[in-house]
Amino acid sequence: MPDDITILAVHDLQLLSDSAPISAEIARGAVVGLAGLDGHGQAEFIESLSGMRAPVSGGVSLSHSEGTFPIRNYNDAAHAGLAYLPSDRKKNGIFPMLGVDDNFLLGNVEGFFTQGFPKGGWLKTAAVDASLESFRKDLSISFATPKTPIRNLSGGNQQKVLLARIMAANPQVLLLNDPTRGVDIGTRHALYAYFRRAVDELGMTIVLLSTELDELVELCDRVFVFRDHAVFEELEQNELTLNRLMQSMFGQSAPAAKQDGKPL
Amino acid sequence: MANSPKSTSAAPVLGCRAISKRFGETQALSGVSVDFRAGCVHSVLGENGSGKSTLAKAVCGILSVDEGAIVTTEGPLSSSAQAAISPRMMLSHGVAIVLQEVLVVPNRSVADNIMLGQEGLLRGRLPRDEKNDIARDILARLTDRDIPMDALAGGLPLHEQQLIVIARGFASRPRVLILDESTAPLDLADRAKLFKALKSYCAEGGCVIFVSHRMVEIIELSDHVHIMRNGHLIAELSGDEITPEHLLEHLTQEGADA
Amino acid sequence: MKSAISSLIEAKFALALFAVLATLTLFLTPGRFAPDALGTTLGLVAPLMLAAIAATPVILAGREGIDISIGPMMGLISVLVVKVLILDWGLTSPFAVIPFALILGGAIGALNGLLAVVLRIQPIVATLGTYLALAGLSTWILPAPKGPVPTWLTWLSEGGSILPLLGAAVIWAMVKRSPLHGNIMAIGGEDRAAYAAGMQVGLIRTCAYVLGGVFAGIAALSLTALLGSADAQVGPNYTLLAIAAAALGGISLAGGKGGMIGAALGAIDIFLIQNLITYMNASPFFLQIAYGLLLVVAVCMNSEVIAARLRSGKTAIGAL
Amino acid sequence: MRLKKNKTMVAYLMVAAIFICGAFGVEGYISTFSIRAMLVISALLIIAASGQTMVMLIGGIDLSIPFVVGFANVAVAQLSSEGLPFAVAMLVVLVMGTAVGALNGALSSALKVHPLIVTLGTGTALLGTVLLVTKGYPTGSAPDYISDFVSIGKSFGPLPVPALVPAVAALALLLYVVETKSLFGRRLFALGANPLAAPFVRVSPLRVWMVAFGFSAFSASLTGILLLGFSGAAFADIGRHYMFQTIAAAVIGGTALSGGQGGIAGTVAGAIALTQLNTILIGLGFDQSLVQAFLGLLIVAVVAVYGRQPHLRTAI
Repeated sequence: MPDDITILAVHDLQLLSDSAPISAEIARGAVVGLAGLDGHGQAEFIESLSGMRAPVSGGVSLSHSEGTFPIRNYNDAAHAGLAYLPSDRKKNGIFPMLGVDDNFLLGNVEGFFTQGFPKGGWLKTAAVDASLESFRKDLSISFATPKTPIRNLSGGNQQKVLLARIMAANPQVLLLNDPTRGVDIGTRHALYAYFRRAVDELGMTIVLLSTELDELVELCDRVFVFRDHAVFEELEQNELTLNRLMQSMFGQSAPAAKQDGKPL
Repeated sequence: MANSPKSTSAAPVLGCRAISKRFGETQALSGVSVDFRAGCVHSVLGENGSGKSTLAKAVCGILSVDEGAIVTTEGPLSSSAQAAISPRMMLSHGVAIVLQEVLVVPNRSVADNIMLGQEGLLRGRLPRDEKNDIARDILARLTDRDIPMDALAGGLPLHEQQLIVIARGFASRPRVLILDESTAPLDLADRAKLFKALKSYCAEGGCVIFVSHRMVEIIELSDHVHIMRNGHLIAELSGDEITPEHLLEHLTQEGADA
Repeated sequence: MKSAISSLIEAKFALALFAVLATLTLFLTPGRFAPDALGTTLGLVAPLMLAAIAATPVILAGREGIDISIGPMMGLISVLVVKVLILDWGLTSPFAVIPFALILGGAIGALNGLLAVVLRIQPIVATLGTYLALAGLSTWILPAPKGPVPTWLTWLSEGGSILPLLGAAVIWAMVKRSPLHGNIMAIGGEDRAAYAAGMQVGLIRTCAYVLGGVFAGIAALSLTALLGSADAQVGPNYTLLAIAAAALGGISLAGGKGGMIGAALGAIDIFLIQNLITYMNASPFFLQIAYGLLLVVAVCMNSEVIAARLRSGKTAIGAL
Repeated sequence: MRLKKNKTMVAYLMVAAIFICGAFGVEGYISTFSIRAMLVISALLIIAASGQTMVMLIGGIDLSIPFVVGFANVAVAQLSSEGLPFAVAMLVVLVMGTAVGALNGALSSALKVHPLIVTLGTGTALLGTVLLVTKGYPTGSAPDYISDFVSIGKSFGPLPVPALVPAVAALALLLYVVETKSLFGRRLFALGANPLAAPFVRVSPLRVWMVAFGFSAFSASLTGILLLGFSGAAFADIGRHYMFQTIAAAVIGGTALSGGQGGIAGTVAGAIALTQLNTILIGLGFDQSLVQAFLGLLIVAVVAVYGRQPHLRTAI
């Protein structure tokens, strides 16, 4: 369940020069969904959160026990404790001819490579193998050996490796861009359970963009529905149904539903 | 929603006999047999990764199958034909595909993109005006938008590129038109107009294979729905059976088994 | 006509450079453009123009297509024309020599196409292999330069120097009137779309190699005319110059963008620089520097990244 | 299938097979002198080709190598003849070469222009500059320690080869460890395997391209300097054969031009195989030009066996 401490704050973020600014506060331990018809700005929004895209104006900052970090670019985001899973696995995710281990280990440079000037930058093979093995069990990833090229794995297993990659750095906030696209239903439910555990047991916060509406209804505490590159409506858990989401995506808001004004 | 129970008596124009296809460790298709009939919209529904796109690519000649046979109006393709299968060969059997990815040739005009592949190799170049006229006519069936025929396709917004790509599918006057997840970038007006065009194409005897995971669209459009999971064809619904409840039932029921 | 104008606009950098260089040349060495010297001037630049034109179709056809064997191909054709056809067989008539050169060029082009398209060897590796093979073969056949060549052939580098260029222009015009040009540009721009639309992508790409070979055949004749003999060592130098001229002329190595006029203009630019530097009595090494820097500047000016940045005024992706 | 999986192993088997052919087919092939000469020639090629390999691993190509080799050869001779201590001259040349290489990487990566054209342009300009300065008549030669380091007749401790050979072996081993066990190496392969995915694991393409092309020019400069010790007098065109030989060594060793596959281990075998073939063919009395033609066909044949590109249909 979300705390009342804000971990991720969005300040007057504008996705296009003529779109309405977006401000939001995301509480620690929350699962926040992003919905919208394709091309309405939710993809640009999650990319802006990750630092991969520079917004037209406004910004994002992450606050936790170690301080408040403005997110100006992808490196900032990674250092502050954000992890981003891109949507197109084949295009932006896997390194097809490289082994599962190589696809995994760049997710945690600080942990898997020696640090410091004279002897920095060398691979700690044992640490990688141990960590990969524990993720293999945790996520029940199936591959022959860590050296198996990732392109030989099924789509679901590839996605699990990519998830393990971003989890390896033990981030504070997971930004998941359509994480179950091209994944079979069994794996999909395993991933849902894993996301829940990341929140409940590891205390992570999740921002989840999804084109599968059932997924948003099942997982999220709150959903931002995007229209015209701005947040059209925020739906709380108690009003989150397939129908309501669909209506909102097509631009029909339900004013009555907004009356409770429950604080986050 | 007019699902007149279109006959299963119409002649099949394309089919598969127990086709299988494997990629590495993934069995993308296993033993799929299906007939596609003239005058009907056949939808292929399934989760992502269920094998719908592989099926589409197999019947349009992009992929060769490991086992089984593709059947055209002239009977099953011979094994040598199957080994050398290509989109060009399937086009000669009247099968055209609109791919999932919106692929335009960026530095060619809209008309060139719509008429892609309609000219010969060395002979048969269409004069520009004639080409523009034909392309404009095809596009007008799909949309009310006025897209200039001489504009470079790469500079247009994605939904207009998508319309161009769909128009390209119609340009060869195919007997079978496959649409693989081709409606995503379209807005509601374009989508409605496209569906109307698809229905009138079927009324003239064409066959549409509509691959999608959008249930609403499938219910609106289909005469037959083929449901896929993990490379298997698990159910086939026709006419009045095509309701959200039925579809969901098949999708989820089999999901529990898998 | 309209397409010629749009080709010129595509080659904007080469065109601007041409304007500057031509003005300078007119002031400093007006003799180059004097009517009675024009034939000889054209004869000097024609081999490079034709080599650049020969390099173009394969680049246009995309998928990292490039034919680096163009130079040695010119060399081998020249060697075979002089050594075998003219000296050994005594066939000196243009009606024997010209078809021989063109057919030979087309055949070597087809071989490159076979390696790159049918065997699917990366074009740069495949044509690197044929580069070495053709260059080695030429030197083996003709270790030292040999002549003479018939007078009609030497005339092609003097009074008749426009003829090889006209020949290439006629062939290209025929290609443009046929669907082949559109086909090459289409597969160069997006071959996956073309393949799914039933186009014979492999065959069209092979045609581009054959076409490049035919142009290399004309280039070889022009080169033989200029040298007045066959020299196995000269040909290979043309490869890099030809690719440079094409890049200067706005032909993207990504494929599907550019045209013959740009390539020819790029070649003329290189020649004019050469001419000016010679006129200024500067060291030939200065030419080498100017040519290298120009190439880098030209390819950067034609960069899509800069064009996009100029259009939008800012970058979309946050840099690392 | 097996063959495809272990191209490096195939390359070493090829080296062994060629050696056996040579031993039986060419008189004097297994003489100490012949083997020493082949080792030295291979070692020089390995240095130059190691840079080409790194560049090819990220999907690039470096055509400036022959020019940079020539530049380093002439510049180091000229600088030392003008009174600069040779070690300082060497340092200056290596730094200049590396800087030009880094510029190649930066321009190609930042402006997304093909490195083929960029490296060709900068290479030509660099060599032109040094020739302009020396007016085409470079003076100077290498000090004895450089000549001794590379000369075929010298030995290194108990080894009957000059110090160059063990030094190159050590360099290759170091590069192998860097490629497989370092952060930079992993980033190199990731970027080559999928440049669009690399930024998402915080690989900066610009930086990697600058380092790889910088290293390529560094190794070419080093080759140029060592060649001065080998040949005695400076010569701008000395690197001419390295344009294609570096690519050929990497390709025969199993490094794909498309990036992400291969590495220095294969290139070492490729370079030795090339050198052996050259020696055998010349030993059999073939003309140098025919040897060149044969090597061209060999490259095509090797790549046709295990380096073919996937069919277009797999990209859809």
